[in-house]
Amino acid sequence: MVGVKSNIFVKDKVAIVGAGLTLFRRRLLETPRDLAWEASREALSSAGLTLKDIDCIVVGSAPDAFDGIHMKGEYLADGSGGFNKPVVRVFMGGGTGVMVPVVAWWHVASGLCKTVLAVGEGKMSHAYPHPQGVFAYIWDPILERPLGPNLIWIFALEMRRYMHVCNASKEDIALVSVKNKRNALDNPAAQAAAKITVDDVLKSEVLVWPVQLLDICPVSDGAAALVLASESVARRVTDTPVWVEGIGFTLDNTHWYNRDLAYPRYLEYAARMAYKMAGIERPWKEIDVAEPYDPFDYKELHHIEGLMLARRCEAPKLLKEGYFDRSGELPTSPSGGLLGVGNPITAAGVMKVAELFWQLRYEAGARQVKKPVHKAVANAWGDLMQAGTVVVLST
Amino acid sequence: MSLWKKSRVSDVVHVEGRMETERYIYTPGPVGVKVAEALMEGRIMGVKCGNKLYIPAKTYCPDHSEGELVEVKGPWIVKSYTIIYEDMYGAKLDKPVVIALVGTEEAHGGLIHYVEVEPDKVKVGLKVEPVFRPKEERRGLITDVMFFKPVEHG
Amino acid sequence: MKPERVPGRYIREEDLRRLPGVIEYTPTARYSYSAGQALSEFLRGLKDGRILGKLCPSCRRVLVPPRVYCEFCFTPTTEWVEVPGAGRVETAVISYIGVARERLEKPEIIGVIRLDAPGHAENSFDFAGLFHKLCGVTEDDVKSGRVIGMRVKPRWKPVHERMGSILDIECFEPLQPREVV
Amino acid sequence: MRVAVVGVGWYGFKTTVPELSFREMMFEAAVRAYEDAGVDPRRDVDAFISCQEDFWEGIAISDEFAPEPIGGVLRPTMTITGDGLQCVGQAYMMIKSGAFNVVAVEAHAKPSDILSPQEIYEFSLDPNIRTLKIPNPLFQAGLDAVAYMRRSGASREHLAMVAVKNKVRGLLNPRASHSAKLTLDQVLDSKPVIHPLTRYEIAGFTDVAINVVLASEDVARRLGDKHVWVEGIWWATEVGTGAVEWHEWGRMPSMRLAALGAYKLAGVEDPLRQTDFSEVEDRFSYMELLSLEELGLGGGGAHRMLESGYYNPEGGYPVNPSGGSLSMGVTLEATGLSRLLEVVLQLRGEAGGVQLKDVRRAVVASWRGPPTYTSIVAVVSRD
Repeated sequence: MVGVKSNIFVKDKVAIVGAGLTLFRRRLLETPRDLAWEASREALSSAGLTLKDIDCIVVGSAPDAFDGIHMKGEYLADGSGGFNKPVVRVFMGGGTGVMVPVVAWWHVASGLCKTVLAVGEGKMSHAYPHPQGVFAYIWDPILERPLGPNLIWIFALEMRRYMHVCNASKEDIALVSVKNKRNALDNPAAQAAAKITVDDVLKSEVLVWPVQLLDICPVSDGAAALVLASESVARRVTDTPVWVEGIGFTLDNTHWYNRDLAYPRYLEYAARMAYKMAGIERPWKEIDVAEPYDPFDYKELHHIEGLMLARRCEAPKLLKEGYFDRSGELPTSPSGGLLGVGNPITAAGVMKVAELFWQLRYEAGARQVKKPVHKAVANAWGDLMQAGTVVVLST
Repeated sequence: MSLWKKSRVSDVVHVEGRMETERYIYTPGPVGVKVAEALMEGRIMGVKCGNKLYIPAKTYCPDHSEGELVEVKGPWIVKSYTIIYEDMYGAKLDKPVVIALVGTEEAHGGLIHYVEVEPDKVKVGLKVEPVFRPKEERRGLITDVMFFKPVEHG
Repeated sequence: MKPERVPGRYIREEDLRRLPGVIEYTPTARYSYSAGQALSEFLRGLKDGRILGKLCPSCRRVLVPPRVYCEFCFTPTTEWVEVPGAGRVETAVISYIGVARERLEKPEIIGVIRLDAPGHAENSFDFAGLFHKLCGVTEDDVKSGRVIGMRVKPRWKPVHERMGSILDIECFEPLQPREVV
Repeated sequence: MRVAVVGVGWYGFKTTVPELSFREMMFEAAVRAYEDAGVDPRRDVDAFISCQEDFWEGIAISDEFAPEPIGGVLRPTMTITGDGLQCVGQAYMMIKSGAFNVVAVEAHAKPSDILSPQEIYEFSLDPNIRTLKIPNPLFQAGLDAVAYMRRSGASREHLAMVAVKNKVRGLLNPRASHSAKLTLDQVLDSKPVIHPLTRYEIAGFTDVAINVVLASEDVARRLGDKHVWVEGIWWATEVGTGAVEWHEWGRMPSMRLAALGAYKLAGVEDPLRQTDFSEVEDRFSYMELLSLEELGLGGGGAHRMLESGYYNPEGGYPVNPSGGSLSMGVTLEATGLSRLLEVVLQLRGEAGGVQLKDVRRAVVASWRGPPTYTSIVAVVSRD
């Protein structure tokens, strides 16, 4: 592997020109590096490119304790195309998926890379007896772990607070799960697509009240990839580039029990950064389609509000009116989201951006939203309910 | 910079903990299954990428194309080696072990494995051969080869 | 319709066991976490039955749990302040599962407690608080929302059982004794 | 637009820092760096990056702990799981994109909190290789060292000379906790740990937090005249850890590629003539020589140059005048920042006992260590 030259270029505008997914399932035969490779191949071939055309690699994966390998970015590097190429791995817990295209953005916008392969991978099925056991280690080792917390605790605490402050009922929230699992019926990668009712959600196993089994996305293996390119390359390889118009990211403080959980402040800050860059002043009017991060059903509502697509506490009401349906005014999670497609953590966030890419190019087939679409936003969320990552796309 | 710091050892606390799950079960991947099946039959696989052979077989080639799985029959040689005397904690091993990259003259890469040879006898270019476990003990892992040993000169 | 192809081979748990080349691995990852200046003192306080916070000289909030800096003002915190321990429940839930998703015999109630200490001077969003178990409240209190805003105080372990740990507080319980169903 | 290092700060550089948690160490380093730069993190810094890995921290999403101690709360803050120099590379790109003016980069290491470092290193190996239960997970260093020696003709003595040069030099550096008065015979007479490396040729571990503030040219000039330019920085991964067997043994292509990128950005064609000194990877003795070759600093053979004294502090091209990692210790993901810190102090004339005379431009090179094949190279200069 001698004599490979490095490619460094000048400043440019940034587009997404290709996207690919693997199947999302609870246990795939593929190794994590196999999955990264499969998704990369799909993304490259959809852009009509090969690995030779790629200058730089951005990998996302979170966290190492799931796949069961320390320095997982190094492990995934070549599956993501990193043979003799610059590779970085970005890591913001669950927020990583959307941070992957954010980091890829400045690889291109800086002028230093013309093309970037951006890959998200997650293999949750390796850990036994149950992947949730690994989540025990996301907590503060001194003040929180001794309480024996289950991962779902914090999310339930947040959901309960949101319900209280916004006067939202379990029924209101369950509608998100119904919508997203229904949307996922049209997604060939989906793991948890289903036709269910609010009643099914309310009758499912109660895990940590108010969170029940069907309020949560499943545990998944999978990968997703994007190809980003500078304007000149993008115009050469496609007639329909999707531009990355804005990027944003924020971390709130570590001490999640020192702040009001009813509102995702971290996301509003990240969204403001991205909207400002994209020149968007009234997101609720200007955004046509959104992929808010939805590992739990209440989280989609929470994030719709944090993205300023609805006023605070207004999302449940709009949801009930069909506002966020595929045929609605502002469709959200037309992919089926994490609730319907599955959650191989980082891969799910990348999948959301891939979905918007297809939506904006009118390539989503049965999933295509009814209204015309020009501008779209996706977010992901992670860490101790503190990470907000946002991208704004347009045609 | 804390405005002032306590400095006696007894002033500060350390809390022991861990970051372990009971165990991990790793799947081999579709290509890995084929490589594992071959191992169980006593065959070591490489992957042909264009006109280059890479050892061991992996799912994809450096250019991300799918390679062609081929059996590597040797002759095997030591391409590089090391001898381990101590672990990372400074504990001396009962007996030093020889770890080598074992490959063939033409192929790129090789297997990382034990070589059963006196430490002062190992050298780059040493001809070796794999010693497999009895068939019933094989599990499709690289440990189905117990070690490599020098080829007896005939 | 995109994506046109979604590669991946689903495999069931039963089939996994029959596959050649499957690797099982038991990890070892042990640590001795340095509590440092702030948390060492805090843990010592708990042993004495006291909840200690640190004062930010700039925004005047008391930080519980304490840190040597105020993360908003990026100022070193100054005095140690003993906070009363009493507070209000900010949010609470009922857990039917344990760490590794096993069903619990007896459900636990967990909450976030907003302590009676000055929060951020400019908003009510940021406050001194702890995350702990709640006792003496019912599942119905949680579901009906009665628990939210309820006044609670720490129930301390007996002195000789305290270790200098967050578990020196057994749980937070209602300030006014309540009838528990 | 040029990018500058406008401030540096550190806390630790001891084999253990028991009095502080890793977060408190991060805060100490951050306060010093912001003071050095003359910036207020809550007002002037546009983004914050932490370079860290979960299993070094013992926390499954350690990114959670990144924002508070460095002033990054409710600001754009992120983690890159890589060597601190990779974070500097990200900051470089962010500033070049025009969307950020000032970016703070943080990396820290508290290996003294890790009770099972060997098992954690083992956990970074591909699961297939783990099944072999090789008794020292750093074995790849031995395989590479033997292959390097065979290819280059370097001997055991050459490797030992690196250890002596760096360990002794570190005696003049207050940040070099692993420095020692050492003779060539002592090294050669000592028992090998991982053939051909003895215990003096494998760097120990050190606790530290390092913070580096980077800024665009405009801001750097407004902040004063202490700035040091990052003329170029680039990184590369040769192969993933799932395919280490395919590595080119005895070489470090990742470092060569990273150097090519950094030199191209900096307009450097002949690094030995166009730069004055370097701080390079030396967590294993052979790595200093191999790095120099891959960086184009090896002349007709790095071991022969070393033998001639060319890389000595008073030689034609000083290498690791700080004492390197062999003296300062491996600081996990802060290792690259340790090298950068020493270069910044040299270029500012603040390197104290290890200060070189009349230095203007330097090469900084770091490798992420076994089992990875990822390297980062930067070219740094002053006006």
